[in-house]
Amino acid sequence: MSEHILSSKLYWTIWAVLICLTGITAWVSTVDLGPLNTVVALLIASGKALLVVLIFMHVKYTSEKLTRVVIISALFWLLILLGLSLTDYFIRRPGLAGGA
Amino acid sequence: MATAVSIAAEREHYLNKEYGIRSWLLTTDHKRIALLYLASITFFFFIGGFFALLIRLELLTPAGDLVQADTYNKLFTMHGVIMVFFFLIPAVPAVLGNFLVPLMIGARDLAFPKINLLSWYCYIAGGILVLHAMLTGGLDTGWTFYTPFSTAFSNTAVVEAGLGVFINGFSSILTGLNFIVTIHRMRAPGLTWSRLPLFLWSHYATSVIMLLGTPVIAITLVLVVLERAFHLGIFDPTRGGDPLLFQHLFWFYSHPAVYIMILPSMGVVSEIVTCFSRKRVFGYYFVAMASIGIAVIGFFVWAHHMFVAGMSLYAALIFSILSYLVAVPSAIKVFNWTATLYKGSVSFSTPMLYAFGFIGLFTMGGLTGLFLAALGIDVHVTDTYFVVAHFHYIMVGGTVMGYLGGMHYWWPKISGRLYPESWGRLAALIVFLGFNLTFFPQFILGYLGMPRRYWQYPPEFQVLNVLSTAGSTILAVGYLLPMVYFLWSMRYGKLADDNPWNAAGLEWKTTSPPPTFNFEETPVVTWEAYNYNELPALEEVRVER
Amino acid sequence: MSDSPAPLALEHTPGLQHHFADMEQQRNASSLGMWIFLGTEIMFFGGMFLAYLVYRMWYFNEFAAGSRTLNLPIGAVNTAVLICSSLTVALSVRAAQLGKRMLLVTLLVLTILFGLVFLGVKAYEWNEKFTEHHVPGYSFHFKQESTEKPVDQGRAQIFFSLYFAMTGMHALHMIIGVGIFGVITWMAWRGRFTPEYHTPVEIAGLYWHFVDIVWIYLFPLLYLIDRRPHG
Amino acid sequence: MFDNFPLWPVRASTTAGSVDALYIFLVLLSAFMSVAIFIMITIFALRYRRRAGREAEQIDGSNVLEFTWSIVPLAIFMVIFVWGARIFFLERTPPRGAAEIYVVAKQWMWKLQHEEGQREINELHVPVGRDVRMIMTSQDVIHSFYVPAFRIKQDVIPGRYTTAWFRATRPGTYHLFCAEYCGTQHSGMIGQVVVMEPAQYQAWLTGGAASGSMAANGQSMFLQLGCNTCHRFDTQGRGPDLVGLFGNKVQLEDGRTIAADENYIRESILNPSAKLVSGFKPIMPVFQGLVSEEQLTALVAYVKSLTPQASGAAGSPSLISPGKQPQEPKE
Ligand code: HEA
Ligand code: HEA
Ligand code: HEC
Ligand code: CUA
Ligand SMILES: [Cu+2]
Repeated sequence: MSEHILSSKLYWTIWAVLICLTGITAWVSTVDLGPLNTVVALLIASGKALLVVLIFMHVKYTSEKLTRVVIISALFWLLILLGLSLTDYFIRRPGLAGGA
Repeated sequence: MATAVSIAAEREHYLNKEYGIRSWLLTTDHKRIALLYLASITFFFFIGGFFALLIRLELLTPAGDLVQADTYNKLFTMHGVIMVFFFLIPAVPAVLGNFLVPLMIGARDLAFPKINLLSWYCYIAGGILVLHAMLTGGLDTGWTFYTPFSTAFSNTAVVEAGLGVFINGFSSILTGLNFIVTIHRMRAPGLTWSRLPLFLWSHYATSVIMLLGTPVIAITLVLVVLERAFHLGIFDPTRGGDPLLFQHLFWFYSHPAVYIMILPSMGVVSEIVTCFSRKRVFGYYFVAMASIGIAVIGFFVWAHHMFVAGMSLYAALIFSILSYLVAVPSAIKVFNWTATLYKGSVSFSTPMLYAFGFIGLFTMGGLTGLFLAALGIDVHVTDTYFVVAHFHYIMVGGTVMGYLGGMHYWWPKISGRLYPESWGRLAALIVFLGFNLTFFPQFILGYLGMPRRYWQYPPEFQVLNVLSTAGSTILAVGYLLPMVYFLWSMRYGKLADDNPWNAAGLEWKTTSPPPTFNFEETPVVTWEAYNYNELPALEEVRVER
Repeated sequence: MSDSPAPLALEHTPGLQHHFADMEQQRNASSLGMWIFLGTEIMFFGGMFLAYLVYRMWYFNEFAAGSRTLNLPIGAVNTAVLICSSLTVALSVRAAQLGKRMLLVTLLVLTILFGLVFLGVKAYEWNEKFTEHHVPGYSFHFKQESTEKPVDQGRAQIFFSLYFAMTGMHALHMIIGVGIFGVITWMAWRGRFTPEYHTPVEIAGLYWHFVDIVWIYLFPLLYLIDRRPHG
Repeated sequence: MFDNFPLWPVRASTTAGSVDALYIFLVLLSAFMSVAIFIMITIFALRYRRRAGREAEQIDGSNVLEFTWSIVPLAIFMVIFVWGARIFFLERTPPRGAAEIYVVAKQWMWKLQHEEGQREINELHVPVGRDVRMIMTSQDVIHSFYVPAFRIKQDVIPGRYTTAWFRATRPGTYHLFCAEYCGTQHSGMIGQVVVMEPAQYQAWLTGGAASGSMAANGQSMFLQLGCNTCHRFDTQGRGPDLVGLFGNKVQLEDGRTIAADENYIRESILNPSAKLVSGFKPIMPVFQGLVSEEQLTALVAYVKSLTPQASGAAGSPSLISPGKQPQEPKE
């Protein structure tokens, strides 16, 4: 088996970071950053998700390219769904002109 | 040859290994599961077809006289739901794909045999729910389930039917999952990606769509069901919801779903065309990549079903231009099939007749898709019989033709018997003629302005409707024939050789029917796909059998 | 070692199914299968994310007001609980790799416990919604916070609809996850996993982490829409 | 020529011709392409049919050919796209000064109202040669307004207005269909459009029993619902002055500016707090559920008619507050 066994210290460290980030995101939401609040919240969430994927789910250590391909294409498709729908929604708002 | 065949008949294979209900209902053999699917989709096809005949009968006269308005609405809804979700989407992948994917890559089974069986049970569970919904109250939303009609106005069994389709969705997802993993992980030694039969490429592409599209329709139907039950308001304009959001979500799946329906059939046609012109396919790489291209670009075009739905103008422009992009890979395929015939050694066997039918009718259906993607024209013809004709040309003229062609082509492998060739050709001809008579008039009807889903219509449309109805009865005969002679041949048909067409491909390298684990020993591939230069046409095939 | 398998010899490898050539092929197939499944899960939640995005853009006011009624400390604590469960899952995979059976079982049991705690807290929150009439349906009523712009009932209801749909789907995944881990724990208890064969622990773990990630996004998207001080 | 066996419906609007032109082009193109492909297949299949002693010649493919038959179709497709998009633009951009018809669809009938006040059900009378714009909404489910002779179709959606326009070119009676499936009597939700010579149309207008123009109806609604208690025609009201609102930009409280179109006015009445006008408090009551779609269209018509200078027949000059000088319309 070409398996990578990680030290439990690493897992605990990641855990600590994740907990801290949770605290930070909860706290930062109460600070007025204008439109940046949403951006920060999403960045933190993505950071946390990335840590989970890379370390807990071992993607960083797997030799398998396919796993990454799968993840990236799923995200790409999510982007298609959201992005192309927004070509409609950005312009068409309730009570706004645009749509016929 | 006769002796070899009779020995084969006594040999143990997947069909005669075990008998009894349990050995079928609990089987994990992909070949048996394929046959379970075959039986069930055939059942649903005839139900859906029966509804189609009733629709056509009602439309024989302008007045709504045969059935009630509500009944008519239920008829076309159930026709659409059954034909799309319970026949066409599983048709080629779940029957031929299930049977052939492991055989073609030299594996002993799909990667997850139990999941494969589970997928059939999802299909059956969904089917039972939908049939039950049909018998108790029916469903009258159209196969598109548009809100707010489906969520707030229809008083039919929307919840049950929605759940049925939802559960059935998992059968698609599980099949797709199995195919992708199998194709990635279980190819025989030497079977590189560039040696993969095009059938597998198209199933790979199909699986991608099944995996990434189906979950979206699943959650959408869940939301519809919840909306109906708890008045969530997500799709309800009286509460600030946007009915168009439903349409976006629905078509995000349902447009790519049309490629779930066509791609596998395209794979079948690639196999047939090469085999019966004894030639390597023209432009292998391009045909393979066209499948992938269709699968990917197919996700970019969904809102072309919503040009007049009240979308923003810019979205309409974007989706129109993207719709044209997806037509390019389809064009590539049509041209390559045609070019494959060039300097081939073409035989007019039944599967090849179906393949010809496919190419011709798909081309016409596809070209009329170009009309629909043109914004200015779609405004006039959307929701008319022009659209109905467009999709029947592709789905019935294309996919069903391809499916029937594939059934004939692989029937000897599946059953170990030959079907009667001249009956086969006759049926193919009847289907082709009946089909055109049924659906060509609908193009004209549509442009003249006859809206779809109409139970009664102004009298000036009658002539064309009568033609269409007449055609549909011919079509019915054409579909009943193969069913009859396939059943007949299971008992009385001539025993088939391992490779009756002398075709390329690993599935022909094992016995007919194959043993439970497909191959006595794992094959090692040392040749390119479609190495027809090494496989001269059989004498028997050349002459009428 | 992937060439021609000899059917008979294989029956002695525990956990190897007949149609795979060897353990490695089987393991790769399972983990690829799980990853692909998670890909479809992304799209499954994606449909709801689209609805969320659209309405949050259109009805920001109502979404912000609705979000403020959610219990932030409880949400944060629950996020932490899930993160802890992810840790125990990650450690349990490690325990399986090292073949430490008792440690593995303990960690798996802990995971299940964390999962149940999460679900319990969720149930508590939902119950709160019931008493506050924040559950979509006939008795829905959203009380106005005095300082703000008036809130449209229908639009507020859309927020709570999405809240319930998203957390509900997530909870459903958690319940399924707890079920799966129950089976895995039992198998571990019976000593079915070895350093050579523990694929089920691994792929169940992938699923669990994924469910965790969904929550990592749901937390800010639902609870933290607009918590800024208001004047 | 095609009277007995027509291939397209009568052309009775200015856009019909351009739609048909593209259609005919596409029919010819498709016929050419499919015939070309069928002929190739037939020739190849017959010429190279299986015969004893002849082997197939293996050909791998040709990149030149592949690129040709990708790029040439793509180029043709782009032509079709641009052509179709141009027609679409035409169909979607109503000319200025069009007569307005308010359409309310419901299961299963069309209720139409002219600016002058005439109400019709399942029948629409319009004059030849005049631009007509329809402002449509639905009371229940989605319907679709379809007149094949005009080649126009537009879904009619509950909860907001969609619009479509045409200019009839030929007197006659044409089908009006509901093209979006809407339940039991979907196929019964049909009617007719009667296109008349202008003179005849005038006669029809005056002949009908109009209960006051839409704007006038709207005005009485306006008084009845007490809108005028806040919206006064000076700057003293608690609500903004509505004169000259329609077609102009509105500055919102949250900083956005928005074009005041029918949908905006609609939302402002049903759901005033959704878009607060800058400088005003959210005190306007919610009229959602208190006014029917028809009353709403009347209110909208009235608010639209409040131009500094009354515009055509729809105007309601009596309400223009004294002291406001009529100005040149900006549009
Ligand atoms: C298997 C099913 C299938 C397939 C493959 C397609 C393929 C295509 N479809 Fe179709 N379609 C449906 C099934 C399908 N469709 C269904 C079911 C509906 C209606 C749903 C409902 O409302 O109920 C529908 C509706 C539909 C609409 C919406 C109509 C409306 O409701 O207003 C549109 C609009 O753009 C469209 C376009 C296309 C296009 C551009 C393609 C393209 O992919 C076609 C590409 C193929 C070709 C173009 C032919 C081959 C090409 C050549 C030979 C090249 C040479 C040509 C030239 C150089 C010109 N389809
Ligand atoms: C895969 C898809 C598929 C297939 C194969 C078919 C096949 C056929 N379809 Fe269908 N059709 C759809 C998909 C399909 N259709 C969809 C998605 C819609 C839209 C629904 C909607 O608007 O919501 C539609 C709508 C539709 C309409 C429009 C209804 C309307 O808008 O009012 C019509 C009308 O002619 C029609 C006709 C036919 C005909 C004549 C066939 C023929 O090809 C069928 C031929 C088959 C048979 C005739 C079976 C033979 C069987 C027997 C003779 C035995 C008798 C039966 C028993 C003993 C049980 N279909
Ligand atoms: C209690 C006072 C009040 C009443 C009654 C009232 N409004 Fe208003 N209206 C307001 C205020 C204040 C605003 C500006 C704030 C806002 O946008 O909500 C407004 C805004 C509007 C706007 C948007 C104006 C703009 O400049 O963008 C329209 C249109 C409107 N009202 C129409 C009506 C109609 C029609 C009625 C009657 C059916 C009505 N109003 C009744 C107070 C009122
Ligand atoms: Cu109204 Cu169809
Ligand atoms: Cu489509």
